[in-house]
Amino acid sequence: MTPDLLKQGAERIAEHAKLRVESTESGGRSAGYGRVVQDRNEVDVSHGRILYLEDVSVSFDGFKAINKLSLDIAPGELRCIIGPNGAGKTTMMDIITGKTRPDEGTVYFGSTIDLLRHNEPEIAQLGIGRKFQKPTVFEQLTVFENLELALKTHKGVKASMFFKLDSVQSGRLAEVLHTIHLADSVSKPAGLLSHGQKQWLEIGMLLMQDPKLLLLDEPVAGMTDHETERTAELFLTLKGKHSLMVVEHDMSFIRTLGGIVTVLCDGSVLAQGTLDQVQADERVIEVYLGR
Amino acid sequence: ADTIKVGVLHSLSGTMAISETVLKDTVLMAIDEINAKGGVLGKKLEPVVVDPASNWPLFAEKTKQLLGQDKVSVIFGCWTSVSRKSVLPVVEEMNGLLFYPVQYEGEELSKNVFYTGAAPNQQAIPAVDYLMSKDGGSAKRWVLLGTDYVYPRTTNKILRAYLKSKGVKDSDIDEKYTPFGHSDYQTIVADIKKFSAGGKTAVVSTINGDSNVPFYKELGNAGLKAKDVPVVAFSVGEEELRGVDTKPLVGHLAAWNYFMSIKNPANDDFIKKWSAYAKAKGIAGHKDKPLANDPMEATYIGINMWKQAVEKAKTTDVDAVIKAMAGQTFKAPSGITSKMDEKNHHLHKSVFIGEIKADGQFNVVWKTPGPVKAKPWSPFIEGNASKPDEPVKK
Amino acid sequence: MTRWLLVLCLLWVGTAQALTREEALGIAAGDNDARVEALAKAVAQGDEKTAAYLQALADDAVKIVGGRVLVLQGGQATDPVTGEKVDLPADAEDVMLNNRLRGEVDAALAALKLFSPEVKIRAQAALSLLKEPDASRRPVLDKALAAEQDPKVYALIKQARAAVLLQSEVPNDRLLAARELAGSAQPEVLLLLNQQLTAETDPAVQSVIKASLREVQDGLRWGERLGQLFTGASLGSILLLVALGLAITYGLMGVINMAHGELMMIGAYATYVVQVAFRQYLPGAFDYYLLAAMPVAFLTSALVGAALERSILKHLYGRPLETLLATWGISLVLMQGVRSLFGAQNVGVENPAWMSGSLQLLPNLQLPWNRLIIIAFAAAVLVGMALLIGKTRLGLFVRGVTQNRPMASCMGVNTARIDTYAFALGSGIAGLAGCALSQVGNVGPDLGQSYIVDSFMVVVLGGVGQLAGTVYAALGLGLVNKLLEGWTGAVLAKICVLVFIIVFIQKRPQGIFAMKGRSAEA
Amino acid sequence: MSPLILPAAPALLSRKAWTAFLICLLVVGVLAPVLNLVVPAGSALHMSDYAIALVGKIMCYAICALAMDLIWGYTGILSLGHGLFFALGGYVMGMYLMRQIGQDGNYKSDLPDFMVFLDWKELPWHWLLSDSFVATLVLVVLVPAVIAGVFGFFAFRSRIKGVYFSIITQAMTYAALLLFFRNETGFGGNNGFTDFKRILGMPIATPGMRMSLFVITGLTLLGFFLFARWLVTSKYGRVLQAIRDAETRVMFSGYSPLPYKLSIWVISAVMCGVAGALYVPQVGIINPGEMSAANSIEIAIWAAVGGRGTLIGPIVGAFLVNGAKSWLTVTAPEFWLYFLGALFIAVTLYLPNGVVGLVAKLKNKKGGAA
Amino acid sequence: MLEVKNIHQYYGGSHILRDVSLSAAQGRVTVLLGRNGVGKTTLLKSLMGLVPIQSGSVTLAGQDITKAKPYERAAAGIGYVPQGREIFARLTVEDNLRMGLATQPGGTPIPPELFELFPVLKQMLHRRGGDLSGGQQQQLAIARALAAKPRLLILDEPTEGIQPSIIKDIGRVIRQLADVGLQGQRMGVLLCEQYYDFAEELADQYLVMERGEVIASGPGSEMKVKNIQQLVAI
Ligand SMILES: Nc1ncnc2c1ncn2[C@@H]1O[C@H](COP(=O)(O)OP(=O)(O)OP(=O)(O)O)[C@@H](O)[C@H]1O
Ligand SMILES: Nc1ncnc2c1ncn2[C@@H]1O[C@H](COP(=O)(O)OP(=O)(O)OP(=O)(O)O)[C@@H](O)[C@H]1O
Ligand SMILES: NC(N)=O
Ligand SMILES: [Mg+2]
Ligand SMILES: [Mg+2]
Repeated sequence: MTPDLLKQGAERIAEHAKLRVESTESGGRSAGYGRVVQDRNEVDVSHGRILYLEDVSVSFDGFKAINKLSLDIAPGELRCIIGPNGAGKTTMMDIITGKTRPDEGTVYFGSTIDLLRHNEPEIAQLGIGRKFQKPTVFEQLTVFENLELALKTHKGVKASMFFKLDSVQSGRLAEVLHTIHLADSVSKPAGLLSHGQKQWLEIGMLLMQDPKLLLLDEPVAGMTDHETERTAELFLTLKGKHSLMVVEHDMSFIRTLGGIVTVLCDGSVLAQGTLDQVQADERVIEVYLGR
Repeated sequence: ADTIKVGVLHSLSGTMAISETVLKDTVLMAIDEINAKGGVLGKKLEPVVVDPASNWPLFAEKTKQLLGQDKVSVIFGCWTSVSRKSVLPVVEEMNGLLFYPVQYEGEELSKNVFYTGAAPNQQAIPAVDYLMSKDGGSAKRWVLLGTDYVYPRTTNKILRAYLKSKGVKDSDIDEKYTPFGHSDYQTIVADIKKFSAGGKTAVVSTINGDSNVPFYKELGNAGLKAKDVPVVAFSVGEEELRGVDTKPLVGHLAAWNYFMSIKNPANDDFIKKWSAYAKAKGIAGHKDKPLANDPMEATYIGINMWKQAVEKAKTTDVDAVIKAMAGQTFKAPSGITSKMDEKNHHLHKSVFIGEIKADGQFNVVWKTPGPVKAKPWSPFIEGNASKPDEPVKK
Repeated sequence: MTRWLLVLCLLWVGTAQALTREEALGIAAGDNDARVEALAKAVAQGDEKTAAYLQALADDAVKIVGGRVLVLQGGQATDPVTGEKVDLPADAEDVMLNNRLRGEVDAALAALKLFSPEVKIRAQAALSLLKEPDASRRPVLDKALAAEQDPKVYALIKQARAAVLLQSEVPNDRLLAARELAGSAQPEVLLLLNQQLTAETDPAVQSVIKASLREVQDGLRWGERLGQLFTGASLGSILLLVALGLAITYGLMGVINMAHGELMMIGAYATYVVQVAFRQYLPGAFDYYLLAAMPVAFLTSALVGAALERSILKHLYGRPLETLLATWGISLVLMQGVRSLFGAQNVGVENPAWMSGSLQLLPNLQLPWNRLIIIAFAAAVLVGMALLIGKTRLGLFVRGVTQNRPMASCMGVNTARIDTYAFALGSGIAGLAGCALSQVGNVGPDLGQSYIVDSFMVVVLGGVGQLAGTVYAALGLGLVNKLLEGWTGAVLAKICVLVFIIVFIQKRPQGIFAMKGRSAEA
Repeated sequence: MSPLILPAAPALLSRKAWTAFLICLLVVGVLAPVLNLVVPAGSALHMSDYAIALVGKIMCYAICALAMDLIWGYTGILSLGHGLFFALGGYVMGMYLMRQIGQDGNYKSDLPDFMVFLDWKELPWHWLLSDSFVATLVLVVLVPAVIAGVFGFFAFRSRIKGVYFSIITQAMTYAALLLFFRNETGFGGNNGFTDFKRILGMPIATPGMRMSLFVITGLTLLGFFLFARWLVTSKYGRVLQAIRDAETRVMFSGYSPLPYKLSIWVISAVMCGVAGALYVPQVGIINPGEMSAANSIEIAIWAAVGGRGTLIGPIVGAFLVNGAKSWLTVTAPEFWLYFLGALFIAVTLYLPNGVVGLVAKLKNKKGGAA
Repeated sequence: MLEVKNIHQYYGGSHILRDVSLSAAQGRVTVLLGRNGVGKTTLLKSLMGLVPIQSGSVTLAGQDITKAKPYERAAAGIGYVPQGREIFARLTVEDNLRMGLATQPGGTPIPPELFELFPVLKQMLHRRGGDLSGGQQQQLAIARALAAKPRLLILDEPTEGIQPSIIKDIGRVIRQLADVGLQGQRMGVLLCEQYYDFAEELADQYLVMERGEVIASGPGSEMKVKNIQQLVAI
């Protein structure tokens, strides 16, 4: 991370702190569990960053899984993250989505939302969607119901009780079903899908959720090369409207996606640049690509 | 019909089965005996046994069934007060007849119930009197220890009032309760020891059957000897001691209206019959070591008196039998001629104090000069003085 | 032997007079007051025959028939006065002592034992006399004091004498006695001082008594505190024992084992059966029945557990909630089965002699042997189980199989067999717990029901699958429960403990030893 | 893109189910009263008072089982403390009924007997509203709701799950049991409340009143059934199932599980409370025994026997288990536990989806063969 | 070595494997290809005995194991790396590896070669399996299967989630296991793989599945020629 980036970051944080104190009723105290901060539709990206991590560290029983990690992502960017097994990629996503609390550091969504002050559902509602490394879907529900639940809409109790799918929404649902090739399995319980199908379903759920930022942890693991290509196409169409952060070990997939590649190692950024640049980096070859 | 149906309403499963099962067998034995002698009014008695499973609402339901469907002429049943309270409205509404064989807290009198167990003045108060006497150890301080439910609470309330009337100060009374099924009496016994340093102490235990074994085992282990701190219990009889090594407990006391060890022809006969019956029916436990206890005796008296009353009334009609019950007498195994009070539906009973012997039986060390009339409405409870000593019409 | 010693020391007393028939009868029958008086008279000039007779009374070995008392010894009746052997008539009745008389007889015997050549017996005698002061024994005590060589016993006799003097007519005697008693560490002295305090009229004596009371109480404080800790540890050890088996069947295997309590009950009944068998066939070795009962209890419960696993539970792995339903059914059946076999009432299990009584550490700190042994036993079972599960291959397989049955099978583990072993082990440990419980509580069909809730609370509070957590939870709950009980009474203490569990789980939603990190979710 | 037929939103009840529902309604509302009150006692068709009382009681249990199914079957949260809510509803109603006794108690006092006996001179504060029937109705809902709400809020906020939750619910009801046992708590101790005389000023032990209570209970059960059906067919119901299957995923989909769990938990508790309130006047007693751990476990067992995750299942389960219990405790008083135990074992082994699951399976087979 | 003849398998009502036959020889790498959901995992699971087959037979080195339990197959010398890793999450890495030794006599040490292959496992020996990262878990799953030195190694998408350098190592190891084996005993390898280039490079023999059927098979050298990649891609 370059010094000027660091400086920029520091300034931004100071600004946020000020803004936040003014903008929330509680004066910036924890919003607690349950209620979502109002500005959910207005992620402030005026500073050119939709996601911003600085000096984040976390350790498990003394093992530093993330070590002073700093990273940011621009709105509409498709960022690829690679790095050796155990580099901390999944852990980083855990931190962004509120699953793991970092020991130190700052994590911002846009320039106003401090993600560390929110819990998982709030973060999801703010517009961050995530696909897990191990596909997680609602096994007892049908494919259709899985998608319906993910649909972007009010997610309160009352809203759910009286929810009715409108025609726009069903159109969207049908569209996604096609995109993920599960139109034949609408009424199949998701638990009966094969591994690859579950991967697709989870991606479909993300699409339904229509997040501003998508975190995708090894989305093409277990997919055929052909499907991998289709996934890449899909991501490329999403790029621009959405920001994406993709973790993968499949280099050809990364190549198809293009964009900047960040290499994580031992919990911090080892290298960053185009795929060709990082592939040429001796250190990256040493710890990750192999000879 | 050519039989007279008799309902037996004792828990055969659940927590109370420990105590109640044997009462069911007692009723069945008595029925066998009566039938062998030709039955009642020329008809055989036919027992209808149900299992209310230690579940209080189920007691009410089964009562409805016994009275409504099976049309039994009389019910022998219940042990805990709450089960009786549950059954009471039903027998009253359906004008049934219930014989209740267990010592209880009083404060109740129903036209449809005959109480063949002791009221507090037939058990608790004489016991305390004895402990205050020189032979009982001249106790000055009192630990009232019980399981946390209505019978102990009520009994202790009465006792507290009684002790106060005898000049015992509140600071010399320690009331302690343990939850149902409590099984760790270390702290309690240690506290009793400590309390007893303040003056000659006696313990009055209304601990519910189940907790008694752990209590007595702890007492034995802690070396709390009867001659130092005697414990008198109202719910510990021969059956409860079956589960305990009584050697360290020799000298602790119980107050009842019957002990198995009482020597008299009626009792010898009763025990002989019971032993034979238990052996013949293979009643688990009793076939190897037959034991009799106070509620069994009360059950036995109850069914025999009912039989006499039916014969006197020449019908099983409830109202007629109730009338005929007044003043019934029966030569009870306890050695006296037990009489059903003319009015208050309770038996006149002798009170015995027994000390535990090494063999698990009781050595009677004191008894009332004669039968004591029950006072279901304890005079030690405010407002009871004006209560009529008979069931009031509702 | 003791009798022989008694005779010796009585000879030493010298002024003995023979027991007469009237005296013997007077002690044995009649009005209690008269019997006490007769006893006092007989002891005042007792000879060896008096002592032997009193001993027989204390042992409940005296019969009365037709105005004549007989001592029954090993089936043979003898006349205590003449010593001649007689046939016991059939209508002979037991001579009964009530508490009061038993106290008197014991005290009388103690007075006679003050002159035993054995230091220990003398010390004991002095102690029992301390508890039952009686003015009539002052001369005996004086005499014993004059003759006593052992300083410890001397001090005790002096205190016993002081206890007598405490009731003296002379205020100065009382004052000195009260002072003397301040040095005692016996809790019984408190009773004496308190009694005298209420009766005392002399203000000077009163203040000395109060001071002595305080001193004695201070001396006893430590014993009280330790006693409280001990009760907590003891309850903890019982909770641990009842939870350990469940820590396997539920904690590791995931079977919500509602029949756990019944497996304990089976262990307890197995103990009972062994006890009965010993009484019947090996009465000489009765004291060792428990040693035989332990393996029997373990095996019986383990076999029942294995049978249940083979027939029912093996079909339910991966469906934990169904195991709740099935084991509930099993528990109903087992309970009723025991009712049918042994009857609904409790059965009696006796402590062997070595588990009765207690270890006297301080005058007011007695640790009952059965509880001490159970603590040690719980520790032993714990260590054994920890080694088995943590260090052996079988333990590894058990842990592996219970986590991922199909994969363990793919690794080459015969999962069905391991499951059976594991369930049998858990059940067997439940049986051991039942064996231990039989020494402190009821043995009846409901035995299990009263522990099932507690055992689940312990396992869950500790953290499911965490043996160390189970240990902490058991000891913690035991101590908390007992500390609270001293303060709030048993009922509120229990309520508080339950509320404490609820609150504690809020802080640690996965128990004390929560597994952290990703592996917890897997 | 080819047009895709999306599954239609599930109907509240299918046509067939509506028919069945209406039949049940008729049975409860018309047939039973006629058979009990109009058909003479001697007739073979006569429905005895005992049967009415029994079915009335079991319908209360069925409401509990239904409530248990919502929280356990659909949301995956096993409560071992539902007996408490049942008892709370029962106690609220019991307090009202105690007050209705008026001066007809043993001590002829204004106060309930047990208070006179404890030397209490006036009603304790928590009895203040017990004179009003309307307040009682409100409290029957409110008391379980508030207790469940507070307990659930903290537990769910701390993300207590699985057995940890089950165990603390058990601790909760056990603690309440001990508390209610105490005379000082002011609820009649172990004896609880009994010997009721009147409700709304009318005598309680008349055939008419019994029948009214029966009909009200039946209607409540059917009403709750429809309500539950509406809940589980809505998206709300699917979120609950999603929480059961993968709570993390639910959170990452933007749903906060807390209000969902809390709402269904409270709804379930209230249903139990209402069941308790209907139960007490019918069986004539409420005491702390209802809060024992075993009672709560039994509720779960009814649901499991009938079939979790279906709504008809728990109702069938409650009828089956309790019917069997009532029947066997009379016909085989010494052996009924063997039968009941065997029933539970057999259901788990052979009917993993409960009795209703079996019916569905048989139907499938038939359908498959045809 | 492994002979599979005409097996059929159903999940509930749906026919998943239709008349599948294949053979895997000692010293050879047999690669199984096919799109998502065609039944590859199901096939491997039924070879392992994890799902029952309706009909057909499975023999290992002449021994009929059609009805054998999974642990009997493991004892007969099959090692299995399942899809989705399936490590023992709450056992330490060391205990996971020792589970892999279940078929060996007690006291058999963990082969040190495993740590040369996957150095990270040595580092994390006392960490719980479930705490490892996805790729680390995959490495553990492979090491665990190798611990008992099986005769036949079945791998279900072993490269999933593994970093490129280690994929290369795994490729080398698989080759070596087939060619030389551990301690001289050459292994048969049945590899199911989506990563086509990896599969092609290793294949001595290949099979392609489609809707539960084997639609193509042949020696690995022909894969390019027959444009198998296209076949999988449709
Ligand atoms: N709860 C935990 N306890 C101990 N170590 C942990 C824990 N969670 C993660 N780790 C360690 O932190 C490191 C980072 O893990 P992470 O899953 O983030 O890696 P990754 O970059 O996603 O790897 P992969 O590419 O294999 O998925 C790993 O070494 C892992 O073992
Ligand atoms: N337990 C099950 N019950 C019913 N159907 C199942 C089950 N498991 C898998 N299936 C179905 O069987 C088919 C084959 O699944 P399988 O997992 O074998 O596919 P696969 O070829 O391994 O796919 P992938 O490459 O995605 O791993 C899929 O259509 C899947 O939906
Ligand atoms: N009546 C009794 N002992 O509960
Ligand atoms: Mg990862
Ligand atoms: Mg697969």
